Amino acid sequence: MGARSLRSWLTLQRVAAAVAIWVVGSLIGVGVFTLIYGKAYSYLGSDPVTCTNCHVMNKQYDGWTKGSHHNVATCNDCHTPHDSIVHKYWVKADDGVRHGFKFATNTYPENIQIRDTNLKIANDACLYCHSDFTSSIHQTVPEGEQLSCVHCHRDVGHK
Amino acid sequence: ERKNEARAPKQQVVALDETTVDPAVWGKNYPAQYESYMKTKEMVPGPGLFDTMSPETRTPTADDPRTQIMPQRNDEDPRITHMWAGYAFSKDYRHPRGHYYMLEDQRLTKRVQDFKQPGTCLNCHASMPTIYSKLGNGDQQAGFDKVNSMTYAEATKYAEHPVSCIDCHDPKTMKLRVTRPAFIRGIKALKASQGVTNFDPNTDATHNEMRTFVCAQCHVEYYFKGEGKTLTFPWDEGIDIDDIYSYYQKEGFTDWTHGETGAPMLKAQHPEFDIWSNGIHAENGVTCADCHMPYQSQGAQKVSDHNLTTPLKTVNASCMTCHHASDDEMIKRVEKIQGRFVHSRDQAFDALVQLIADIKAERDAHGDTADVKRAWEYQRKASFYLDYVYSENSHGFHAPDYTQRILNDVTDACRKGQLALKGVSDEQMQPSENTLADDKKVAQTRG
Amino acid sequence: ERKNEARAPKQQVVALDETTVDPAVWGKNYPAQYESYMKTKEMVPGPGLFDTMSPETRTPTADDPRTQIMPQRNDEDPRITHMWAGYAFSKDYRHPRGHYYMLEDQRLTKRVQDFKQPGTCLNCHASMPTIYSKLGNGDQQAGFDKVNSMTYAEATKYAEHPVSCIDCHDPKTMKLRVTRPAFIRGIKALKASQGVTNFDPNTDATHNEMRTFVCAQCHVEYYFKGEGKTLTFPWDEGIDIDDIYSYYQKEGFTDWTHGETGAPMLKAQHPEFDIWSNGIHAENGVTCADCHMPYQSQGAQKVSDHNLTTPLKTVNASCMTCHHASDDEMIKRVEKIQGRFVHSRDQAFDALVQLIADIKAERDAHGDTADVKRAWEYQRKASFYLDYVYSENSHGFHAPDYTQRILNDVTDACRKGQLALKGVSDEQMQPSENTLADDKKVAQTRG
Ligand code: HEC
Ligand code: HEC
Ligand code: HEC
Ligand code: HEC
Ligand code: HEC
Ligand code: HEC
Ligand code: HEC
Ligand code: HEC
Ligand code: HEC
Ligand code: HEC
Ligand code: HEC
Ligand code: HEC
Ligand code: HEC
Ligand code: HEC
Ligand SMILES: [Ca+2]
Ligand SMILES: [Ca+2]
Repeated sequence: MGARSLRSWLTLQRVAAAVAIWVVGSLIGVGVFTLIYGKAYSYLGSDPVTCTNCHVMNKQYDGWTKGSHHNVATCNDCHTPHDSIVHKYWVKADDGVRHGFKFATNTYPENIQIRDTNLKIANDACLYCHSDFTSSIHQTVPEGEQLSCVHCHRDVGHK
Repeated sequence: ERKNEARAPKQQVVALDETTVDPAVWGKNYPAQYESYMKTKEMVPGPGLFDTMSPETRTPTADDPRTQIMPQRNDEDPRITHMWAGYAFSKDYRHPRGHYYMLEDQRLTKRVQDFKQPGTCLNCHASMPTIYSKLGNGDQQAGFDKVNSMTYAEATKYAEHPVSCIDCHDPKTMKLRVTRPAFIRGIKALKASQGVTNFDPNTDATHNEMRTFVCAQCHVEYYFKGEGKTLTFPWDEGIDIDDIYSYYQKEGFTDWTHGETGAPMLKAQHPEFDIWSNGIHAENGVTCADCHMPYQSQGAQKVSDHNLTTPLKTVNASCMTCHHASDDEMIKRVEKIQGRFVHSRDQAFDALVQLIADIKAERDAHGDTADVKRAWEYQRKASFYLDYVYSENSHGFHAPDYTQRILNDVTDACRKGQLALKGVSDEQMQPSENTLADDKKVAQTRG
Repeated sequence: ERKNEARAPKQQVVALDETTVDPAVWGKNYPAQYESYMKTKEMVPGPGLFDTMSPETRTPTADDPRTQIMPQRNDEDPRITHMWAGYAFSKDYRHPRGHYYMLEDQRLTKRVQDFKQPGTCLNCHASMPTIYSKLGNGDQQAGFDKVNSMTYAEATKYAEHPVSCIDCHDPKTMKLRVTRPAFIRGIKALKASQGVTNFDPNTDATHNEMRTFVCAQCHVEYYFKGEGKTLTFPWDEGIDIDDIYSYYQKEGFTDWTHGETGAPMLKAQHPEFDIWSNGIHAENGVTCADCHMPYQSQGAQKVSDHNLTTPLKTVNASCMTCHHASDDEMIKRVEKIQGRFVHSRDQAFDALVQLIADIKAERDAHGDTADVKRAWEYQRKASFYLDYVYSENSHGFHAPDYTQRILNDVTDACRKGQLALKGVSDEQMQPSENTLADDKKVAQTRG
């Protein structure tokens, strides 16, 4: 967050909320609070409806139901790693606690933007399903780099 | 639970009707909107490099109780005093402070204090529906004509509030509506020029169009037509600047006679809607409200931010619904467009000031010669075109390449005017055959 | 694991190495790409209003076997003969026909037939890696220097193919690569001006950058530096046109002396990369290949369309993964931008032609006076700036408002030149204090 956006982020309301949470958190533990109040445990499931336990996910959920992948991929197919079960649950826990905390404290932006690490996970997911179709176009890509599917297909998951 | 709040119907605390002009009353039913509406009082600067919000403190006087005021643009940029020489604007012209101040700022500007203005001014600076009703005995159009024919001093006595809820919302249904006869006539003429006849925005516009039209009641170029001083938007031939200029030429309209050169002049004012109409966002149906009234979540509710100001204070909410970039990156993009605009604008502006100086010198030496009169035509056009993009408040952002194209017309006209004074004939400065042939193609790409 | 399969090599029918220059051989391994590559032969017009693909049939002659050829731009627009008077371009200049013809068109243009050209020309009109190898004994840089120092007649004997697979792909890995020493030096200098030192595109560029860089080897403004006629890209100070002009001024470089006015001139050529770099697509990482080489499904595979031409023939694949509009609507948007460009370009071009006529008249009457010399400076700058956007082939699309801003500089400079000839002093045409102050802000928005 740049200095500019920080200025607009720091409204009185948010500062007050953050302080309040800090007080509550130090009493009963931010983790537990987040997990319960913020329903961060939802991250552990795989039913898309559990994601909408937080209304902030409604927009993406609505998009997904209209999107081309509605019948072929659920949230976790795109937003959690396919490489190992440990990595998968690590990401779920990381996202769950992070987002749960932000949800509970109302400190997320109006338009949520995917983080680079999670974008990479989504891109890996594209390749997990489509690598046959895209193997040809991938041969010109240097080792260690990936074609960004989302550069062109930003909408597949959500429109 | 919070999730469900989203769809909960509004509970009505007070009943609203066509006489409820006080926004505080509406605020009882819609506290979130009212709260943000009242924030236009705050005068918070935005983060952009070309931001204009820089209020100065002043000691209140008997006839001007303001403690804060925006700096004089005539001091900021003395070129203005030449561009508008002999006109009220050259005496007092400031950046806007915010909707909260629209009535106060109008009443206290030297343009009103030191000059006689018609009631027409009021149309865009106050909540009008109840005034129209009162003066027209229930007939809005009659009330509008009445306001226009009064003096400002008279008319403003009826005004109680700046633009208020009732100006944009139907008190029964909360639906968006337009309340200004000038806009209703103007948009009908514009649509007719595009082949859509008998357009009435309050019944025929899409909801999305209304999200722009409510602003387009005021954020437009206008003039006072005829003896009735009727507020009029010059859109009958279309909304490209060439259409507008052609309209004024046919109308034979003149705002004032230039103080330094004697040329018959046109003044352009805040054509935000007009320029937006020629931009890529309009083409994509992106409305004023999308950027200037972004949704803000209040708990599980989405509320339109009624704090009308630069969207650069709310880039995430205003832009990231459609764009994907960091806040800083997005602001940089706006600044880059604005930087290019400022560069070309300054180049054109310097040319205009030099043209004015040349005409003045020529007149002083030889009077209103034929060449001086030819130069007037160049000045009239150049000044209107420059003013049009200068008085538009986005620094070129609302339609970057369209704005730049207008500036090319300005630079060319100014310099041609100077050459005319040196005796170069119009024939020697005519467009070439190629240009005339290309013009036909270009015309196909417009509108 | 599946992710890695992505890079599984295609089955190789023939072995490719650094000596395989014939694209037909590569085509055995990559038939789909080869097939589309060969389509640049077809000369199909695009749907745009300003499309330039209109080949004429001609009767082949002994020294020019072409049966189809593009129309002469000097006939289309005689203003060119004035802009480039005294230079080879005023004798023969056509719209491009397609990659398939690049070598043939170069060999047969009057610019080569009637004028002595250096081998340098060849760098962008033929498949070069094997030629550099041969002439440099395996050292590409040495081969490049050698080509530049030869005559064109000599150098072209080595050329067998227009740009071929080997120019953009590593034959072992198929990875994208750049093979032109001029680009490698140029981009290193450009990145250095942006604070990135020792940049080597073949090792340091992202894959996405390479999707532009392969084109930027040729679609750029260039000049022949020094005695060695070294092909050089003028990017040391940056890639805004002001940086480029400043570079040439410091370099004291001149392409030719103007035939009608005697001014020391600069020629600009096809700065597609240069202008794209200043546009919103570049800012969003949208590459040349994204639009000009869209993916096409071929059975169970995706392939990049190697038929390089206007993307308006493939709007759906080229634009609609990112934009949402009908094909017609998308084409209209492009035309609208191009229409505005053509309008301002013509206005500026007429001004330039009038300036040239004025200088000529003044010289004929009074010789190379001090005022004529001042006018030269305006002509030199105006002509280069106009040429820069005129010779760019997208009609302003690659960066609409940037291109327009350049045209404002042109119009201003032309008209100032004319005024200079009327005895107006430079002081009288100086930028104002406000402009100078704003310039500092504007500078912050660049780069
Ligand atoms: C605890 C409430 C909650 C639940 C349940 C929830 N989310 Fe979120 N999510 C959020 C919040 C709040 C953010 C915004 C975080 C930010 O902007 O930093 C967010 C952001 C995201 C992001 C983008 C931000 C990033 O870190 O990359 C993704 C992707 C995402 N959620 C996916 C999911 C998926 C998939 C599920 C279901 C498995 C889910 N969410 C369930 C609250 C939730
Ligand atoms: C087919 C793949 C796919 C599926 C299925 C999918 N997503 Fe996404 N999601 C993406 C991609 C790709 C992005 C990044 C979009 C971007 O950058 O604009 C994304 C972004 C997000 C974001 C961040 C918002 C943003 O625009 O950056 C959230 C939150 C999110 N997804 C939640 C969900 C939820 C909840 C579900 C299930 C209801 C879901 N996703 C299903 C691919 C998918
Ligand atoms: C769980 C598997 C899976 C994942 C993950 C997945 N896809 Fe798909 N995708 C499919 C299937 C199945 C189809 C159905 C069409 C077919 O292949 O015939 C499809 C269709 C598509 C299509 C064609 C339909 C359209 O929307 O135009 C595109 C493009 C596409 N996927 C891109 C992506 C991208 C990009 C991602 C990652 C952000 C992704 N997919 C992730 C399985 C997946
Ligand atoms: C530069 C833009 C671009 C990038 C990057 C890109 N694609 Fe595509 N993709 C396209 C276009 C264009 C098409 C449509 C091709 C056609 O059929 O004409 C397409 C088609 C597809 C389809 C088939 C759609 C159908 O018709 O069923 C799938 C699946 C797909 N892409 C997946 C991917 C995946 C996975 C990646 C990342 C490895 C990717 N794409 C990267 C542009 C892109
Ligand atoms: C009734 C007339 C009227 C209407 C309707 C109207 N405005 Fe205004 N607007 C004004 C006036 C007058 C000012 C200047 C007030 C002042 O500074 O004294 C202004 C100022 C502004 C400013 C400048 C504030 C600043 O921070 O610099 C913005 C932005 C703005 N309006 C946007 C809008 C938008 C968006 C809409 C529609 C949703 C709208 N306006 C509707 C009359 C109107
Ligand atoms: C068609 C609508 C409209 C009419 C009519 C109108 N205004 Fe405004 N006025 C605006 C808008 C919109 C703004 C805010 C944008 C700006 O400042 O450029 C504004 C801003 C102002 C301001 C604050 C900024 C400044 O210029 O110093 C003053 C004072 C003002 N108007 C006075 C007047 C006077 C006096 C008249 C009548 C001669 C008048 N207005 C007529 C719409 C209008
Ligand atoms: C200058 C015009 C304007 C004024 C004045 C105005 N509004 Fe609005 N209002 C809008 C627009 C535009 C929307 C967005 C409507 C839409 O898209 O449906 C809106 C939306 C609303 C909504 C619907 C919920 C939401 O937030 O989107 C409510 C309720 C509302 N306004 C209340 C008020 C109240 C109360 C006032 C006075 C304090 C007021 N408005 C003044 C233009 C205005
Ligand atoms: C795509 C977003 C977008 C749309 C749509 C849009 N604007 Fe703007 N507007 C901006 C930006 C960005 C600025 C520049 C703000 C700055 O420089 O800080 C701006 C500036 C303005 C200003 C000057 C604000 C100031 O700080 O003084 C006014 C007034 C305005 N717009 C009114 C309108 C009106 C009326 C409409 C509809 C006809 C409209 N805008 C449509 C984004 C938008
Ligand atoms: C509702 C959608 C939407 C919103 C909100 C929006 N834009 Fe855009 N913007 C677009 C579309 C659509 C385009 C045209 C290109 C395209 O099709 O993606 C565009 C183009 C642009 C461009 C490139 C065109 C140009 O004029 O140079 C810029 C810069 C830009 N937007 C900035 C902004 C900023 C800043 C904001 C917020 C103040 C904003 N936009 C809000 C949809 C939107
Ligand atoms: C080795 C130099 C070279 C490279 C590399 C190169 N070009 Fe070209 N390009 C040319 C030349 C030379 C012509 C003109 C050929 C002629 O008409 O004789 C041309 C013509 C074109 C045309 C015009 C064809 C038409 O239909 O009017 C397009 C479009 C084009 N190139 C795009 C590209 C793109 C995109 C890339 C990169 C993927 C690229 N070029 C790479 C040299 C090159
Ligand atoms: C830096 C790369 C580069 C160099 C060096 C270069 N060209 Fe080109 N040439 C191009 C590109 C790219 C095009 C296609 C774009 C265009 O036509 O503007 C082109 C087009 C042409 C064309 C076809 C269109 C026309 O102009 O009639 C001819 C002929 C031509 N060049 C001749 C030459 C000659 C002769 C030289 C040396 C004096 C030369 N080129 C040097 C890149 C180059
Ligand atoms: C966002 C899409 C886009 C990108 C990125 C882009 N172009 Fe273009 N290009 C176009 C369009 C659209 C035209 C205009 C075509 C027309 O008028 O028919 C064009 C025109 C051209 C032409 C002239 C073609 C002709 O018909 O003669 C050339 C050459 C060219 N581009 C090269 C490039 C190069 C090199 C790059 C990268 C540096 C690039 N383009 C990047 C869309 C793009
Ligand atoms: C002017 C540069 C240029 C030339 C010449 C060229 N290519 Fe390509 N080629 C590209 C670009 C750019 C890509 C897209 C690569 C990427 O994004 O990884 C590509 C991609 C490919 C791919 C990967 C699959 C695909 O379609 O994306 C193959 C295979 C390929 N080219 C073969 C060839 C062959 C065979 C030839 C000669 C007949 C050739 N190329 C000539 C620029 C070129
Ligand atoms: C890989 C993505 C991508 C592709 C492909 C693409 N664009 Fe864009 N385009 C963008 C982005 C990003 C913007 C900037 C606005 C925004 O953020 O949406 C933009 C902006 C624009 C604009 C408005 C800006 C301006 O310069 O006026 C136009 C018009 C446009 N694109 C046309 C095209 C056309 C025509 C094509 C195909 C020939 C094309 N684009 C291909 C991503 C793309
Ligand atoms: Ca006016
Ligand atoms: Ca050059």
